[in-house]
Amino acid sequence: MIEFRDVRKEFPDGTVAVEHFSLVIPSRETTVLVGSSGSGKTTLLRMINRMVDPSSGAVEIDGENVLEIDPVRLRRRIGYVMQNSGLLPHRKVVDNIATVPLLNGTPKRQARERALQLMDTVGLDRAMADRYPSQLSGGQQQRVGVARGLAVDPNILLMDEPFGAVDPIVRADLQQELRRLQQSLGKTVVFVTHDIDEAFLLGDQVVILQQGGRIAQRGTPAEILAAPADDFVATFIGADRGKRELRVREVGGRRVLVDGDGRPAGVLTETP
Amino acid sequence: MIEFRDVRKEFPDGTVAVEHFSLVIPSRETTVLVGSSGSGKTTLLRMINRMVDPSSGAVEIDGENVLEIDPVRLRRRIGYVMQNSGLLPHRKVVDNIATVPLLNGTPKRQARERALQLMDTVGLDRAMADRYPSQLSGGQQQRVGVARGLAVDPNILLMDEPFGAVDPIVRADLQQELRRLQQSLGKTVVFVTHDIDEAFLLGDQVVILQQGGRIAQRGTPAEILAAPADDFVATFIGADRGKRELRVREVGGRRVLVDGDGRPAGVLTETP
Amino acid sequence: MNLIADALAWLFSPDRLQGGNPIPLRFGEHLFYTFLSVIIAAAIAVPLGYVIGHTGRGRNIAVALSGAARALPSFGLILLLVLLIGTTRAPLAAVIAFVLLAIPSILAGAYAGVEAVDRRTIDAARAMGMTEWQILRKVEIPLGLPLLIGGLRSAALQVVATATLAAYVGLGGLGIYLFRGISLRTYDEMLGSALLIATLALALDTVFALTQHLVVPRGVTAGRVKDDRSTSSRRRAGAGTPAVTGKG
Amino acid sequence: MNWLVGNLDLIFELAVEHVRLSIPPIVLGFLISIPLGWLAFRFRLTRGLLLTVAGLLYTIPSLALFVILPPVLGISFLSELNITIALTIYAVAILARSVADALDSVDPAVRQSATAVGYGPWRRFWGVEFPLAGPVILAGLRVAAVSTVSLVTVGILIGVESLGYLFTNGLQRGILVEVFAGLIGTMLLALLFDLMLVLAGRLLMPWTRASALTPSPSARVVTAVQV
Amino acid sequence: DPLAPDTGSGGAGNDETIVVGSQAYYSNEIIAEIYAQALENAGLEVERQFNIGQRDAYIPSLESGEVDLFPEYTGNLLQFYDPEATATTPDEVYSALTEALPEGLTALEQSAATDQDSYNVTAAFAEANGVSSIADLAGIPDLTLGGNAELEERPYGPAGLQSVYGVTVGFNATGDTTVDALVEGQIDIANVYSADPRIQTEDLVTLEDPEGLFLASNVVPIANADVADEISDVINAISEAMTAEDLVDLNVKSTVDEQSADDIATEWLTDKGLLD
Ligand SMILES: Nc1ncnc2c1ncn2[C@@H]1O[C@H](COP(=O)(O)OP(=O)(O)OP(=O)(O)O)[C@@H](O)[C@H]1O
Ligand SMILES: Nc1ncnc2c1ncn2[C@@H]1O[C@H](COP(=O)(O)OP(=O)(O)OP(=O)(O)O)[C@@H](O)[C@H]1O
Ligand SMILES: [Mg+2]
Ligand SMILES: [Mg+2]
Repeated sequence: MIEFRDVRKEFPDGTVAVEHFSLVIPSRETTVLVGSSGSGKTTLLRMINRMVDPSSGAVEIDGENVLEIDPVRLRRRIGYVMQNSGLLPHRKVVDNIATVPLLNGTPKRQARERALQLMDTVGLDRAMADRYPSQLSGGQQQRVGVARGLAVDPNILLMDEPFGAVDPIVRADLQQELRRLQQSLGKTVVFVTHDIDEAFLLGDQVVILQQGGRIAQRGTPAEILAAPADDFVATFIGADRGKRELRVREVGGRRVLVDGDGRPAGVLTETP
Repeated sequence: MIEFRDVRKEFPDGTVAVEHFSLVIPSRETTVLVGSSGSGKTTLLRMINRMVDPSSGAVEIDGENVLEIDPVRLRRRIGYVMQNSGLLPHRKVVDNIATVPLLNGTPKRQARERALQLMDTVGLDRAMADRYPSQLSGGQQQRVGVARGLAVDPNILLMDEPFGAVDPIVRADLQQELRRLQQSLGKTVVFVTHDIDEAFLLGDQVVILQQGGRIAQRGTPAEILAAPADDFVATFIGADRGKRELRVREVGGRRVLVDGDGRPAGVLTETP
Repeated sequence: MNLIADALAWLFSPDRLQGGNPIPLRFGEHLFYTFLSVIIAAAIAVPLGYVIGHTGRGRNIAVALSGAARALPSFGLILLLVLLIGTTRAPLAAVIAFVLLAIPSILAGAYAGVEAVDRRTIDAARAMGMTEWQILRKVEIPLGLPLLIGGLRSAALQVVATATLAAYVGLGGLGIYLFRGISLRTYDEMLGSALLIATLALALDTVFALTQHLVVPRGVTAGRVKDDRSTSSRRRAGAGTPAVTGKG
Repeated sequence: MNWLVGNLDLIFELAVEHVRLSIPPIVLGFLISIPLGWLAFRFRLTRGLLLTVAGLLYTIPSLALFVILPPVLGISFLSELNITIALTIYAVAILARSVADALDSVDPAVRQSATAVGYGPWRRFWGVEFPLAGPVILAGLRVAAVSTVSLVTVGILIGVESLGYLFTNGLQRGILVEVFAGLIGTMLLALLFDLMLVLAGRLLMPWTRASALTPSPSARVVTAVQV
Repeated sequence: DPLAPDTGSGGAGNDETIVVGSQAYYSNEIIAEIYAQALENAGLEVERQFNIGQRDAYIPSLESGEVDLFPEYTGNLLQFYDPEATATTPDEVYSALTEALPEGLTALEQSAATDQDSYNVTAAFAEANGVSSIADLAGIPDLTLGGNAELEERPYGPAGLQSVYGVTVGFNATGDTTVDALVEGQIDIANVYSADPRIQTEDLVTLEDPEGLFLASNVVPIANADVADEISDVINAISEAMTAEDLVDLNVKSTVDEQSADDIATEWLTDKGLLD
């Protein structure tokens, strides 16, 4: 369990990124922080592995304040996946995946063996092991990033818009892959995105943030959709534009669900 | 009306970007070309204003082959909006918008007056007129780009992923704005995106492209959704993942529509 | 530091205004050669650089050329040209050498300036219906100006340095004191004139730096709205300054 | 031509001497520039100061610097040390900026991600930032090396022998070929240094050779414009 | 003190190696090379420090023992130590020089070969103005003298011409291009070393110097006193053997035949039977 207790972060230049933020992130589930640019998602995520330290308040992992853990040791225990993968361009794929085990002193041979297994886990052909990141497609790079995040078998996996930069089709693939992985691995995943659809797709718990890290609403996707807490949430999830208010229309003998603008969202398969 | 007749484009390096492409783009409607990266969308769009000339086949505007029109004159008659706006960084916003009228010899005063009106049209505060592009946010820059595209009151507006680089919330705003504009202006808009949701939102006609500019399916959004032509289209629009197959579930007394994975997509407002 | 005091005494002695080698004369010569050569070189290199930058053609040749120019020892080049053209036409030989040495930096400044303009901006300009000439004149030249001035700046400094060496073949200029000082081992003269030359170079550099600063188009300097942490605003490393060419 | 045939040994000896004079400034300049470039990269304030001073020093004509340095540093005018120091200063002036720019060019995302996976600052610098800065540093090093080789010739004017000897001696004796040989010799040496650096770069930075699977977006834009 | 010689190499303390120096002037370098080869032939260890520049640059090194042996010219060197010197004939100059040399430096035997500053005009100029001696220049208006930059400051420079011969000249620092400048008419009078082959090849007229503005300047080896005895036999033999014609000849070999100093020296020593 990760707990934020009345956390506040003011950057040296005076920007207050987050204020009065409290949240419990349950273990072995996926929590998605979603919000528009500058709402403090990244800042919050990074407080967990001490890439950012709170100005006041506390972040605890299983009851232990992270400030009492040496940052380098802490980070080596927590998986971190970010947009553009953050791979080391000068290391081969397999060495990228093995980075943290190697930093931890795992023998090279063993680390590489584990890295190859992880490539299977994330659905990457082992033939890519000796390529450099630049020789992979964006989607493949993200898979390597996920594999690297899993390399030390961490309990916690932090993901900062990991699929933000890839093509929608590949993104849908990666999202499915992550769901599959999560079902079998059961990590505590904290996922940041600004795409509400992605948040609804991946999150067991979704936290919608406003500027300054204010929580606009927190709950399961269905809860949020069924009852948006306020206008902000309604706008954010598109409910105010009628995007979420679907009506049924017959097109070519099938019942197509269309939104307030008459734009189709899907096909109805089963009547209540 | 714009018509592509069996168009083919081979670049000097041998890449065949588009082959056997034929399409009619009706006037005063929005046609969206959608497809993943490298499918030839940009190439096709740029054939309309002769930024790219076809290797064979013909592109006609109202029955006239564009190859017979002087490219510079042709381009001044066609609005073009692209990702990252392509604004001139050393010109103020108002001068950027007025660029083409000024090139056409419109007196400076008149051109600026019209530019200010256009700022209203696209929802930009006139106070920004004297700023430089770098002093605007990404979304504002795109609005300037649209205003510039409209400056000569063209019949045709080409838009190449115009909202690809902005934040989803701003993007939703710009999309709404464009719909509103289009309703009142009635231009022939050719819009390129690789986001299927955007295509369904904006397109009167949607053309789904595969590599090499092969048309996988063409039709209204509802037609495509109701009957995806093949597996490729089904995958592309998410139908194969059950994303488009919605079922109704009761949550907190409301009827929430959920997809194959149990992820909510909207709320049902009206039974058939 | 006593030597420096002597050097300054030499430099500011009233004798420096009289005799066969008054400083104002030599100073004027030095500047004259510098500006003459830079102007001739610019007349050749700027149009060429614009053509290369605009069309992208001949770029590899230009890059190779400026690379080779960096390796060219300017002192040797002058002596070679003097021998080729004739010792008595040393000024002509020297000016040719200066022009040859100045061309690569100016060329690099001109084409790099054009090239550094965001391709998307140019693409948009073309799509709007600008002619190639308009693209060059209204977009590429104004946006490339700072880099061009940068090129002129390194060219001028290169020539100032080389003109110093040209005193060896009797060209005059400020180098004359330096060589005489070295031959006679009169340290006040040597150091005094070295300081004078360094000052001239620094002053010229400052003037160019200010100009370069002034010609940056407004809007390029205008502050970003916020958040310049974003990676997109990072400039390509090295794109800011045209390649440094050799020095004398 | 007569001269050339009879003086191949001389040219060779001078070339060896030239190389010997060229190496210390390049190596020293490189070593000194790493901490300086890092300082300039890390702290805005030092950056301005450092790069300005470097730029000013680079501005001073070489012969003038050869003359100004001895009294400032209290070394002998005739001494080879004088040339070595002056040329090291020029190399530092080029390289400190290169190193700073190079460190700047390292994708912040990569730096962040290295920190996030648990690199300490020291390891991160040597294991990630420095190697990734490699290509840009190499570019600076090539400029510095070539310019050093070319500047060594000026040393002849204060009596330090190199291929520059062929310039003055050739002029006195009126032998065109001799001056020409000096010129070509110097350029060949510069080319040799350049080539070795490029090769060293290939060897030490294999990832830069790996061709990207898909052309980068910017590369595509460039090609698109050439239609 | 930057004028102090470098103590990095050579030095008087080093008995094994004889450091031979030379000016940055090809002719001087040939003589130095002859010395060096002869010493090597005699079984001594030799280090060459050629190309040290002008007299003012290398004398300190010689005095300090950084350089052990240097080919010099009697008149010029005497004037360096004693600008007021009045001696003119070779022997007078030589003996005055031995007096004037500071302790620690020894002049070995002088040679018959001379290479002294001289004023030259073109044959056409000589004929047109009827000059054969420097004295004849007096009264000719708008004369320009050309030579190294430092000539302007020398006692025999413009000031000396004025005071000794009443000749008024302007000055142009033509450096290594002096002869060409004369031929092309940029200057009227050129200071050329008397052994310069171009005096013949370019058909120049060397003006007589009846008042002894220039001192006789014979080639003379200057040695550090510490090594003078050790090397005197070898070096004196060279001075003995070298004639004025030899010197011009050596210079011709260098500039016209483009031979290297090394070859020229070996050839000369072999011809004179000084190598075994
Ligand atoms: N190092 C920093 N120094 C100063 N301000 C910062 C810093 N990092 C973040 N900020 C500011 O803090 C606020 C929150 O930033 P944060 O990066 O957490 O937002 P985000 O929700 O992740 O946004 P995005 O979706 O754009 O990634 C923003 O206003 C940002 O400008
Ligand atoms: N100037 C060019 N030279 C060579 N190949 C090109 C050029 N422009 C485009 N291509 C190639 O043509 C194909 C189609 O490119 P195009 O830019 O039209 O794709 P797109 O659908 O717009 O892709 P994206 O979504 O990435 O913008 C690609 O394979 C691309 O690499
Ligand atoms: Mg973020
Ligand atoms: Mg495209």
